[in-house]
Amino acid sequence: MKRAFGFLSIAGTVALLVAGSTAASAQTPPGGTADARAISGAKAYMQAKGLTSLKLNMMMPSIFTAGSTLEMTIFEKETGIGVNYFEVGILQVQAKAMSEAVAKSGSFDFWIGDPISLPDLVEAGLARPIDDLVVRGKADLDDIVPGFQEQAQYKGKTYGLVADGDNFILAIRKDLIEAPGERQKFKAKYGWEPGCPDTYEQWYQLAEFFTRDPKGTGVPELYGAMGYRARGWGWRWWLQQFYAKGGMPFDDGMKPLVAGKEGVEALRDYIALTKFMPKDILGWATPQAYPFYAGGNAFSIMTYPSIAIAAEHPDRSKVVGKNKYCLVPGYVVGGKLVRRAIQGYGNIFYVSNYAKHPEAAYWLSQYMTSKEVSARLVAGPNSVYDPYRKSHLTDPRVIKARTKEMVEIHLKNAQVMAPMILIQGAVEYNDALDLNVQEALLGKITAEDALKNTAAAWEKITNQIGRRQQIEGWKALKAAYPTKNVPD
Amino acid sequence: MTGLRRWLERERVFRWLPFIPVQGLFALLLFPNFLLLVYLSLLSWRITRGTWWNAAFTGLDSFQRALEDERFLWALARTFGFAAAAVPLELLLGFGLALLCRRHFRGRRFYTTVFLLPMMIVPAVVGYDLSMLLIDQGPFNQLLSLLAGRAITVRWLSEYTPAQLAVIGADVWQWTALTFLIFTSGLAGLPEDPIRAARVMGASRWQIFWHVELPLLKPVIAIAVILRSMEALKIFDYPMLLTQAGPGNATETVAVYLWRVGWEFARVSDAAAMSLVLLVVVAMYSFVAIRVLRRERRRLAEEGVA
Amino acid sequence: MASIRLERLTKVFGATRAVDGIDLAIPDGEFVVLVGPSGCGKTTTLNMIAGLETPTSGDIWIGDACVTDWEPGERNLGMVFQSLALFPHMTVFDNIAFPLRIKRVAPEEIASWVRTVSDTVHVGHLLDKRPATLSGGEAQRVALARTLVVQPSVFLMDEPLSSLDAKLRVEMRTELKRLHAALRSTFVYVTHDQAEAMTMADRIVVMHQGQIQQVGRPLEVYGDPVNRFVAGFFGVPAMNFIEGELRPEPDGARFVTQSLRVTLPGRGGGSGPAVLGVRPEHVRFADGRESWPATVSLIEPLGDETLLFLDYGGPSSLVAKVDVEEKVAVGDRRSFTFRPDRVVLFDGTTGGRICR
Amino acid sequence: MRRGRRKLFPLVRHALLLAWTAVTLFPIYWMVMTSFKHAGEWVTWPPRWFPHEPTLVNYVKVLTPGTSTFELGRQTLKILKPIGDSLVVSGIGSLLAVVLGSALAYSWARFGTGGRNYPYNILSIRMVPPIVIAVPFVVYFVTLRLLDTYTGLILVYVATCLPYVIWMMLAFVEEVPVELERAARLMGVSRLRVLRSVVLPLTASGLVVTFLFVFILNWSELLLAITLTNTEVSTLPITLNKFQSANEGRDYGPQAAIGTLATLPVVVMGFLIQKHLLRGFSFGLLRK
Repeated sequence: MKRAFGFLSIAGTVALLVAGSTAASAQTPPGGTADARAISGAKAYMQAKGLTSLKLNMMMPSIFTAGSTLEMTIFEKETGIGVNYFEVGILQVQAKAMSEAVAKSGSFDFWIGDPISLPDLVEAGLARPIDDLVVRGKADLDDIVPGFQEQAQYKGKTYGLVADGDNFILAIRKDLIEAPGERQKFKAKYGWEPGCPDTYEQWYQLAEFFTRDPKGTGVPELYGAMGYRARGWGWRWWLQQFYAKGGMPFDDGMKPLVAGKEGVEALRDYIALTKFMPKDILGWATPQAYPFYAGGNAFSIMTYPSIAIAAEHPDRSKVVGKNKYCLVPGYVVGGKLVRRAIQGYGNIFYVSNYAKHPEAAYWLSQYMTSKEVSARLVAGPNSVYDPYRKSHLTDPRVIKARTKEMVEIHLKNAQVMAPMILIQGAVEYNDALDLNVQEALLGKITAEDALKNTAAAWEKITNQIGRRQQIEGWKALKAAYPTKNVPD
Repeated sequence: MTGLRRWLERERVFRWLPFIPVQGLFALLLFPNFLLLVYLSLLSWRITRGTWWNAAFTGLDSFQRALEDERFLWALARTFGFAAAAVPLELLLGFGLALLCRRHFRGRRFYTTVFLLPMMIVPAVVGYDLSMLLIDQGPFNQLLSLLAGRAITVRWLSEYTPAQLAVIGADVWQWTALTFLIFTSGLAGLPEDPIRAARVMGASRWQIFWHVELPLLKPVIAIAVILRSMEALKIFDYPMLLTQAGPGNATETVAVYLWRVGWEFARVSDAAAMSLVLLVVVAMYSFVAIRVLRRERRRLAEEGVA
Repeated sequence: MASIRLERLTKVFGATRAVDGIDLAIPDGEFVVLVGPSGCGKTTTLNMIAGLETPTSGDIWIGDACVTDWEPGERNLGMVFQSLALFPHMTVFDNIAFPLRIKRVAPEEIASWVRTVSDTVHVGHLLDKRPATLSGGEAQRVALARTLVVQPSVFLMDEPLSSLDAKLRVEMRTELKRLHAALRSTFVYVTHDQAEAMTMADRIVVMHQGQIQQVGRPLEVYGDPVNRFVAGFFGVPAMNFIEGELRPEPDGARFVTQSLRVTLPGRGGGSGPAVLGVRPEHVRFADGRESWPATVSLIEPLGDETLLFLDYGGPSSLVAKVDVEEKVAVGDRRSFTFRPDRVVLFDGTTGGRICR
Repeated sequence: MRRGRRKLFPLVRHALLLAWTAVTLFPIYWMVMTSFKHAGEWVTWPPRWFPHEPTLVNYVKVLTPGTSTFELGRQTLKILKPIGDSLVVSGIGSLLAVVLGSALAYSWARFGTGGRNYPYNILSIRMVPPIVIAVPFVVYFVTLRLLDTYTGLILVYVATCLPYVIWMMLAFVEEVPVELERAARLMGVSRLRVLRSVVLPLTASGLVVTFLFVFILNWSELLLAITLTNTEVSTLPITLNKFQSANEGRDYGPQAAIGTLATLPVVVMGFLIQKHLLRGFSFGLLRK
């Protein structure tokens, strides 16, 4: 049980970097596919170190464990490199990683984390650049749908391998729309054929129409809409709507733009839609929302693509085959429809700078995110990994688990996918936004005030981190915003 | 061996021996920590900016930021608010229950056993146990509806005030057990004769309670107030588990906010400064509380043998 | 002013009958002492009179009222506790004033009452002190004052003097006696100290195992005990008990052991195992028809009298109390006899008195 | 009038006490019941007060290492290691705290060591909210190589519990008549022997009560544990903390099973020493 270097950690870091650069010059391990290369790379590593078995330490949000451990066991059988993981709550990855950045203890070699924490963890010195290893192992990054891999880049370097293609998708109940009489009634009321909504207004109308409360108890039998409104989650849903309005979070001088007209309108719509959602939605995220939708209690849900796993699950779902997966809706801006999806979460395999076996950790990461293994993970019944490779689109296992329609729509949405605010201090920016959006949702403050408060908080954060630095980061991020308004 | 024993027997050695490890623990574990805290607070270091031992000295900047941070001040006020709501309730309930269970009667053992249970449950368990009970279509609302005779669908975890009540309720539910315990012990330990004397003099139950028992219990009440309020000011688990400090910032206690500033926002110096502000506020409170306790205890020593 | 009557009073704690159906009538103004070894039920009886304990069965009458179900405060009693039970958090003044405040007496009146009463028991100069700073005797007086201040018709005292040193205790005895003489209220006083009972009581109630053994004036109880327990309880040193056999004689009876034969003229009675009781002061040296030889084995001078331990051949020594003038030395062989009219006999099995 | 009151009061008393019994038992009841329910019964409207088909499946799940339990089949629970770690850390930590703290309380009560205000100063240590020291603790612990070690967490728990131990034990020590010790000393018994054969037996129940209370505190502690541990040590509250309501809150059955298991040892201990508990918490603050 060796511990960190403490004050000597700088020396350690230097040593690791030196080791890293020599590794980069080493040869690409044999193998025709990325997973095969990962395995042979790992074997070579073990041989070079004279080890027969090795346990890597890993930090993992607990909801990922069951979906990942099976593949990890296979890798261990092949290479002798196993994983000793410890779980943390999904929103505590950042805190634990930060604490390790301070401690530099090497208590874990790698971890699964979201892209939001990437800039901070790079600046804090925890995330290790892996370009050298990516080159050496020939990771199959070329297959990744554009927009996803960018999440793992920061200031021109690669810091992780993307394992999860999160952006939002809208699922609605096909069977209800097609039920006899409903179409006519709907059309008579709103003037259009019910189906996938193109705009948020149309989604609102669908939600309003399909909210069914025949007894008038205030507890509908069917809720018209679902989206996340819980603390820590809800801001993403607003941000997507804001992007669809044509909004941008900052101008080129990092002045916040959220408090403008687009922001306020988006927030009002966001709040308005909430009335068709379950009462407790302010406390719900995936674990509550998925079963609720899969139980047939809601007409529509805007969420992560893995909703399909829950909704199409043969045993647990009451709505198998009854779902229609839609492109994210948009707004008509300047006479043209703008659809925007958002990278709602996303998960990345990171390697720690203080790892005892960074290379071994990398090989395992490459294995897990390779074409073949990622398809297995994405298709797995326990998985929360969402498709992010072009090859997933045609993989029969993925299609079986998620339906072809869903996978296609998902990757189409990716064409209009905008990033979250992935600059230094992202967690704090998001938290300020989240807090104020929720206060507005609760009716504590007006939409205008909520966004003004957000803007003020953001200014403060920017100033504290350093405006010039932030402008740089923001410029780099801006390039990741989509130019397309509607997917092909 | 005998030499060691003889050495141990010397009064000076014997009496100071336990102090060495204890003071050592404080001096080596807590004190450097405190110094480090002070040092960090005088920097403007964040985890994303170099290493702390290279960070520049910026004097009281962090303190200024802390005192200008409305969210921090609100969290502080909210925490005191929670304590101010929860602690008196716990004291009153605990005292009332202890009074009711004071004399022997059939079933007393059952009641006391039950009343002590909440204290023995891990607060994290209480947190999610309640999160299960308090969902809007959950058993708690059902129970309320049954009692009220009409449908009650309070969103305990997703509305502002109800969420605050839920956090306070969790604290009260769990820690009334401790106040009950303290007061039961206190009542059991009261001297019998002065109370009997008052009864013979014709004092009513209420008069005995007010003029005799309560003054005698004053030191016990003081320690109950101190123990409970200092724990209540640390509330962290319930909001973390019940509401994620939400909705909005309805249940963001100072502990939760400091956790966020330090570990999620990486602003360690700010967190350190806020910690020191918190420490000062708590210290002012404890100074007063401990003075009261000390006075009571000293008086006790003087009057103890009546 | 009130008399007290206990009727078939019983108190059961779990399996033990602490007070076992006692009847007792205490006339108004009497100083009654309940006495007995610890655990005899005397304190329980007192507590029941006070109302601090609810009887399991039986009734308590104070004056003309059956007070069994009354609250203690409704009984118009004063009680002094063994621990004195002064309120430690109140000053002496507040302690004495407390019962008046309970009765909602006007503050000016309280002040004057407290002053009067505290002067009566000489604690007027202590009014500002707290109980913990008082000496034993002072605390005692304060406790008394606090009881006096409401002028109760009945005073209950639960071993109030037991925490005092020997000299003070004797002084306070006299003082209490004087107080009783002045007040003429009914006093019920509990003690395990026979000397207190003897010196203070108008009548003594001897209790044992929850039952009353004997009720009577001090000298009656001392001189004419109804059973072996009462006989043995009173007197220092205790009465000599000699086990033997009673045989009927034509003119009375004869008590026989291995070494003694005591004729008891004029006493009838049966025969069988018996115990002869004789107090040390009724053993005397004499040569005569009914005397027996003994060796002096130990001498304890008391100052005014001398105790002698006489080995006469029985299982234990006989204690005799003799005049200091008597010249004896350890090892002396002397003859002794009993004052025949003072000898008492108890049944060997029941311990009850036989043939008075 | 008293007979009337005598009849009425017990009724009122039982009514009030039963009301609080209901309040107390309701969440516990629900947790225990949920732990025996199948997934379909965890959340229903109206809620199910009894499991229709009681099942042990939740317990099997949480006690079998590496089984997937999340309702969506996502989560793996490791419960045995946290239980073990919690037992080790809380057990040893509480024991050390009790040994040190009671020795110190004795020394203060008998010799006044440390000065008049010592217990008060030490009480103020408990007042420091753990979050205040959490951040520097990480920095400091890593230099001491104590981060993520049993020793580190135990030391922290000893330090944070000492104030409670000292205050509770002061009361018990002061109840031991000093004459007893003097008598023993006069008989030529050594100080250590006096401790062992006079003080220890007379304060035994106090030691047990103090230990239990401190054990409960340590068994429950979350913030410091989560800050100061990673892979090597993982206490029960850390495991439980993963069930934050919005994030993974719906795994009710296994959560309830863990909750029940986490509660059981403490409740059993508490039950065994209940009599002592009910007398041991007046902190010596009563006049005799």
